[in-house]
Amino acid sequence: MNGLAQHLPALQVVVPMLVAAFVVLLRPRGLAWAACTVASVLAFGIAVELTQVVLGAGPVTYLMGSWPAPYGIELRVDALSALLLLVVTGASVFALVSGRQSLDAQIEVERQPYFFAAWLLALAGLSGIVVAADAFNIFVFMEISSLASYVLIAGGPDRRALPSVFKYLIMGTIGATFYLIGVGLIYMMTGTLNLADMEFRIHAVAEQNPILAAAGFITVGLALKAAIFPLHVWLPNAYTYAPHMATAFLAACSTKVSLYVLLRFDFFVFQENLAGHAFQFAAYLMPLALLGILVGSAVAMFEKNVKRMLAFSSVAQIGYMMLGASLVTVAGLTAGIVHIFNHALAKGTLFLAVAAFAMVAAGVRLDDLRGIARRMPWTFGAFIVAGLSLIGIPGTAGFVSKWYLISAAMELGPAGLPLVAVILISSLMAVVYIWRIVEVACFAKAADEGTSAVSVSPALITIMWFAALANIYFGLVPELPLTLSGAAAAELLDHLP
Amino acid sequence: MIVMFGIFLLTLLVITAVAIVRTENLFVAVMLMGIASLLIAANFFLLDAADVALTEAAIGAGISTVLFLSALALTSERERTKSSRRLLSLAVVVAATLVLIYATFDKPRFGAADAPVHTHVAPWYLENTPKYIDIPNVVTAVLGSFRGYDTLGEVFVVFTAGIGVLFLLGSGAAAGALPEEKVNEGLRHHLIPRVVGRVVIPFILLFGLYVQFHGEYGPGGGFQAGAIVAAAIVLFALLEGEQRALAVLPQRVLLVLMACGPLIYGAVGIAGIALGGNFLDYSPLLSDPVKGQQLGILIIEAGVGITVTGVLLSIFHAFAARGR
Amino acid sequence: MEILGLYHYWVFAILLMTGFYAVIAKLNLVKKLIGLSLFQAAVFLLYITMGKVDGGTAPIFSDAANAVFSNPLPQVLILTAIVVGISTTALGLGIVVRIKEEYGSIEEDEIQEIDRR
Amino acid sequence: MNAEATILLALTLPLAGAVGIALAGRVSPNLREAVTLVTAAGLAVAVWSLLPVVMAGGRPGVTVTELLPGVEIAFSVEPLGMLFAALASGLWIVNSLYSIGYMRGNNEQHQTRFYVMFAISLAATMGVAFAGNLFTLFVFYEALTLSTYPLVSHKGDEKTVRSARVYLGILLTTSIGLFLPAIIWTYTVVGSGDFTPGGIIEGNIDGPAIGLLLGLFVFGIGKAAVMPVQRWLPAAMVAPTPVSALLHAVAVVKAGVFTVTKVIVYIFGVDFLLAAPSSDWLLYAAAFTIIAASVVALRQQNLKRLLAYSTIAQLSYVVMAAAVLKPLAEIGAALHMVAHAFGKITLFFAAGAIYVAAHKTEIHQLRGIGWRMPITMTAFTIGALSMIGVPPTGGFVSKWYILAGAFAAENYVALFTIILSTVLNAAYFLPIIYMAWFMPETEAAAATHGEAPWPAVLALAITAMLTIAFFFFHGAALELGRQVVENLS
Repeated sequence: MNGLAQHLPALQVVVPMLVAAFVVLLRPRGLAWAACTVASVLAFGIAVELTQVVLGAGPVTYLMGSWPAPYGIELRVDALSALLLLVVTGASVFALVSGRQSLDAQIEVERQPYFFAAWLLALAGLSGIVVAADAFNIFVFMEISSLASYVLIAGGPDRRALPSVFKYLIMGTIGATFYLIGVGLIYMMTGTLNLADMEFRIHAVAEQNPILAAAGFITVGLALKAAIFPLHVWLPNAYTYAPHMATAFLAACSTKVSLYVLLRFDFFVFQENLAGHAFQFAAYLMPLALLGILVGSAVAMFEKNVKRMLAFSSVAQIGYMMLGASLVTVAGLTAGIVHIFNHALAKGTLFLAVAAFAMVAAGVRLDDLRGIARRMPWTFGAFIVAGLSLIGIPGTAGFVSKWYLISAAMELGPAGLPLVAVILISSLMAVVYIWRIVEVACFAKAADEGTSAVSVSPALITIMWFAALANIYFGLVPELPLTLSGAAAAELLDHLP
Repeated sequence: MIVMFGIFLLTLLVITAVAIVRTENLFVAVMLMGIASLLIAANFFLLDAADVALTEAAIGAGISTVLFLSALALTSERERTKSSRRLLSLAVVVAATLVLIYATFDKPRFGAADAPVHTHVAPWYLENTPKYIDIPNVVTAVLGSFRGYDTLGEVFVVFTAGIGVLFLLGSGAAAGALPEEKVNEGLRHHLIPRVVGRVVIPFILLFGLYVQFHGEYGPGGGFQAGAIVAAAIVLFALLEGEQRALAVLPQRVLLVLMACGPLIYGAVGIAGIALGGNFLDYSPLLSDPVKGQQLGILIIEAGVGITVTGVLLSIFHAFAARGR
Repeated sequence: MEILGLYHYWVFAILLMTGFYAVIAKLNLVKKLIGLSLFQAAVFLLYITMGKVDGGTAPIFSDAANAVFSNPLPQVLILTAIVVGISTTALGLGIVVRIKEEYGSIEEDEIQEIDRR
Repeated sequence: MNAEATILLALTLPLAGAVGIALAGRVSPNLREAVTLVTAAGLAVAVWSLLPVVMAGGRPGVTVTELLPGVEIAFSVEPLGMLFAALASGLWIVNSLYSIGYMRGNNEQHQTRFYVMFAISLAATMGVAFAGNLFTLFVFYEALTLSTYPLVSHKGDEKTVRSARVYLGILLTTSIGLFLPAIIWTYTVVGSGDFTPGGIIEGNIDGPAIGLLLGLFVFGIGKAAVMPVQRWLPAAMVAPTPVSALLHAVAVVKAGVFTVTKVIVYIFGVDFLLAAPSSDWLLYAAAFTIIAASVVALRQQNLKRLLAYSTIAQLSYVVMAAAVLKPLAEIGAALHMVAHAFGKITLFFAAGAIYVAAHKTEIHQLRGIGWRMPITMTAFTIGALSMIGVPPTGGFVSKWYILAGAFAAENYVALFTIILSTVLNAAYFLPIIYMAWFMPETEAAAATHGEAPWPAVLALAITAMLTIAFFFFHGAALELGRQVVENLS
C-alpha cells in the first residue's frame, strides 16, 4: 500500500477517468450505475486518504511521467485542494448512491452508459483541475469537466434543458477560452506554465501590459465559469432543467472548482506581483460579491420553481465565498473557503430532497409541493435541516461560515458594518425563500392527496438524512473543514508580499 | 518575401472572418470557415508549426466542415433573423479589442530569440529530447511524454464529446429498423465519383497510417492520423451510402474503438506505476529507458489515433442517422 | 519584422473579437458556434505566433547542423486546443440538432418565445 | 448524582421525553400523556435538585464542546438562570395537566406532535436558562423559536399560518439581524462571551458604541417584546391556549427578558452601564412599552389578545427594572419574572378553560360567567389582581421591590410609569371581573355549561394558589435575586 500511496494524486484523477472509458461498454441495466458508484467511492476514499496525508505532512506533489517540475506536468495537493477534493468526490458519492431510482426515472436505460461515463468524466475533470499545478493542464481538465457537465445537464427530461445547456456551452467555452488567452499571455512573458514557476518568474514583468491583460482575462474567464454575479446567467436554467441528481452533484461542487482556480491565480500568481493587486482584487470583486448576494437572494425570494430558487440561492452563496476572499485577510479567506464546504453540504442535501419530492409530486414548482410535508415527512425533515443550514441557524454547518464571515467583516471596524448588514439581510432573505417552501409544503391543501404510487427509495432517504445530519455534525464539530480552510487561507496569504 | 506573404495571408484571414460574420447563408459561412482554417493552417506553416498546420487543416478545414454541414442538413441553411443587441455587442467587442491591442505593446518582439518563451523551459526540451527520448520530432516528444498527461486529458476531451453526441442523438442503433427505400444510397449510382473514390480512398487510408506511425520522425501523430482515417471513411460513406460504411465498421465496433483508445493510453500509464515509475513514465517499459520512451509514445499515439477515429466516425454516423 | 510581429497580434485581436461578436450578437445557434470556432482559432494564432524564432525551422531534428528551432511547446499546447475546439463544436452541434427537433427552430429569440408560451 | 451531570440531564431529559412521547403516541393517548407527565416531573426533580447547590453559592458548570476557537457550548447555573429554570420546569407539570384537559376537551388534531414539540421547546428553554455564554444562549434561543413554530401554527388554517409567519419572521429577523451581530461583535472585541459577574464589556467598548451594542441586544432579543418588536406576541395567540399559557406567558417571553437581564448584568455589568450615559434610552424604551401596551390592551375585545398586550407591558416591567440599575430593582426584576409567570399563566388557563367549556373568546361574552364557572373565574380574579399588584398576590411583592429600587435610584420616570400602568392595569382587568360576576348573562338560552374538564380546572386552581402563595413565601426567589446582585454597590 505504501507503494501506491505516493501515487494517490494521480490516481485521484485516473481512476474515475479510466472507469469512465470502461462504463460506456456496460450495456446491462444498472451495471453502469454500479461501476460509476464504485469508482466514485474509490475516488472519495482516495480524497480522504490524501486529506489525511496533507493534514499530517503538508502539501503533496507528484511528477507526471517522472519529469522534473517546470518541464513535465506537476500535481500538487494542499489543504485547499484537499477540501475541494472532499467536496467534489463526496458530492458524487452522495448523489450516485442515493440517486439510482431518480436517475432511472429520468434517463432511458439505453442512454445510461453514456450518462454515467459523462458523470465520471465530470468527476475526473473536476478532480483533475483541483490537483493540477500547471496552468495549461487546468485548462484541459476544465474542458473535460465542462463537456461532461454539458452532457449531464442535457440529460434533463424537459426540453428546456437543451437551450439552457447550449447557453452554458457558449458561456463556458468563452470562459475557458478567456482563461486560455490569459495563460498564453503569461506564458509569453514568463516562458513557463507551472504555477509555482510562474509565480517566481512573473516578478520581472509584473507591471507590463500583457500581464495586466492576462489578469483581466483569467479573472473574467473564471468568473464566468464560477457564475460570479453578473456572469451567472447560465446557471439558473442549467441547474433547473438538469436531471435532479446531476443538479445535486454539480450544484455542490462545479462552480466552486472554478472559484478555486480563481483563488489560486489571484493569490498565488498575481497577488504578490502586481502592485496594488490586493486592492484591485477587493475593489473589483467585493462589490460584485455583495451585489451577487443581494440580487441572488432577492430573485430567489420571488422564484416559483424550487430548483431555480435554489440555483439563485447558489449565486448568492458564491457571493459569500467571494466576499470572504475579497477581504484578503486570514479570517475572510477562512470564512470563504469553509463556506465552500458548508454550502456544498447544505445545497447538496437540499437538491437531494428536491429530487425525492420530484419522485412523488408532479413537479418541482411551488404549487406542485402543496402539502408534500404530510406525504413525505422524512424527506421534508431533511429539507428543513438543510434549509436551516443554508439560512445559517446555529447548530448547523451554515452557521459556522456565517459566524466566520461576520467576524471577518467586523475585524475591519466600522467599514465592515455595511458588509455585515448585507450578510444579515441576505440571511433573512434566505429565511423568506426557505420558509415559502415550508409553508406550502406544510399547510397548503394538496390538489390530489396520495395519488402517486411511487415511493422514494430507502437509499435516497438514508443518504439524504445522512447528509442532513452531516450538516448538523459539521455545525457542532466543524474542526475538519476549519482546519483545512484555516491552513488553506494561511497558505494563500503566505504568498502576499 | 515571406513577410509579405504572411501579411497577405493574415489580411485575407481578416476579410474572410468579417465575411463569415456578415453572411446570412449558413452554408456559405461554413465554407468560408473552412477556408479560414486553411488560411490559418498555411500561416502556421510559415510560423514553423508543421504539426499544428497539419492538424488544423485536417480538423479545422476537414472534420469541422463535415460536422457543420451534417448539422445544417438537419436544421436550416439560412439565418432567419438579424442580430440583436448589436450596438451593445459592438461596443463590448471594440473595447475588448482596444484592450488587447494595448496589451500588445509590451510584448516581446515577434521572432526574438531572447523572448522568455524561448529562453525558459523550451530549450530544455530541445536539449533533452535526444538524450531521453531520441526521436527527431520534438513536438511529438513533448506531446507524448513530457506533457503526456495533457494529451491523456485531450483524448478524454474527445472521448467526452463522443459520448456526449451519442447521448444526445442516440447511437444510431435504430437505423436498421427504417424502411428500405429510405436508406441512403449515397452516390452509388454515379459512376465517376465512385471510380475516383475507389482509387483515392485507399491512398487516404495509407496516408493516414503513414501520418500515424511517422509522427516520431516528421509532422504527424495520432490526432492527425485519426482525423485523416475518419475522413477517408466518411468519404466512403458519402460515396457508397452510409449503410455500407456501417457494415464495414458497425456502430458497436466504433464504440469499442472509442473506449479502447483511452484505455490503452491509461494502461500504459498504469504500467509505468506497476513497473516502479510514476504514472505515464514510459522509461521502465523496457530495459533501455530511451527505447521504453519510444515504445510508450508509439503505443499512446496508437491509442490516440484509435479514439479519434472512433469518436469522429461515431459522431458522423449519429448525425447521419438523425437525418433519415 | 517589427510590423509583422505586431500585425500578427493585431490580427489575433481582430479575429478573436470578430468571433466574439458573432457569438454574442447573432441569434442563430449554428452561427454562434461558427463564431465560437473563429474565436478559438484566434487563440491558436496567438500561441503559435509567440513560438516563432527568427530564421528557425520546425522543431524536428534533421541532419542539418546547428539548425535553429522554433519553440515546440506552444505547438503542443495548440494541438491540444484544436482538439478541444472540435470537441466543443461537435457537442454544440449535437445540442443544436436536438433543439431543432424539439423546437423546430434554431433561432434564439424564437426558442425563447416558444418557452414563454 | 453530581451537579454537572444534573445539568446535562435537565437538557436531555425533555428530548428523551419527546422521543418517548412520539413512540407512545402510536400506542395510546393515555400512555402518551403519562409519558409527558412523567417527563415533566422528572425534569422538575432534576432542576429543583440543583436549587440547594445554587442557594449555597455553588455555580456548577459544564463545557460540552469548543465549537470554534474561543466559542464554546457551555452551561453554567447562576441564580437568575436557576430561578428561570425552576419556574419553567415546575409550571410544565401544571401545564401538562392543563393541556390534557384542554386538548381532549377541544378535540384538537395532531396531539402527539403537540406534546413532542412542547417537550423539545422545554429542552430549548432549559438550554437558555443554563447557558454559560452568549453563544450557547443564542443557539438555544433560536432552537426555542424554531421548536415553537409548529406549536403556533398548530391549527394549520390560513389565518394561523399567516400569524405564525409573523411570529417566526419577527423573531428570526431580529435574532439574526441584530442579536447575532451583537454577539459576534462582543466575541470579536472581547474574545469571549462568557457570562461573568460584573460584565466583560468594560474596557473593550466605550462611548456611543455602548448604546448601539445595547440596542442590538435589546431589540435583537425579540422575545423580550420591547416595542417596536412586540408584534409577534399577539400573533402567537393563534396557538392552542396551553402554548400561550406556558410558552407565551412563561418560557418564551421570560427567555427574552431573562436574556436581556442577563446581558445587562453579566455582559455589560450594572455598574458599567450606570456610568455610560449612552445606555439611558433603554429605560425610556421600556417605560414607553409599558404604557403603550397597556393602552392598546384597554382597547382589545379578544381576551387572549388582551392578555398578550398585558404580557408585553409586564415584560417591559422586567426590562425597566433591570435598566434602573439598582440592586433592589434587579431583585425586583427577578421576582417579577416569577410573580408575573404565576399570574399570567393562571389568566391564560382561565381563558382557555372558558374557551373549552363555552367556546367564548370575546370579552363582552363573559357576562355572568363567574357563576357558571366559579373556580375558573375565581382563579382569573386572583390572576388579574396579581397583575394589578394588589396584596395578597405575588404581583404586589415584585412591584414593591421595583418601586423600592426606583426610589433608591431616584428614578422618577420609572416611578411614574409604574403608578400609571397600575392604574391602566386596573382599568382593563376590573371591568372583566365586574362583568363576570355582577352582570347578568345575555345569551342564557344556548349556554348551559359548567366548568372545563377537571385536569384543566385543577391546573388553574394550582397556579392561582401559587400566585397567592408567592406573596407569603418568596424567600427562595428573593435569596436567588439577592445573589445576583450581591457584589453590587
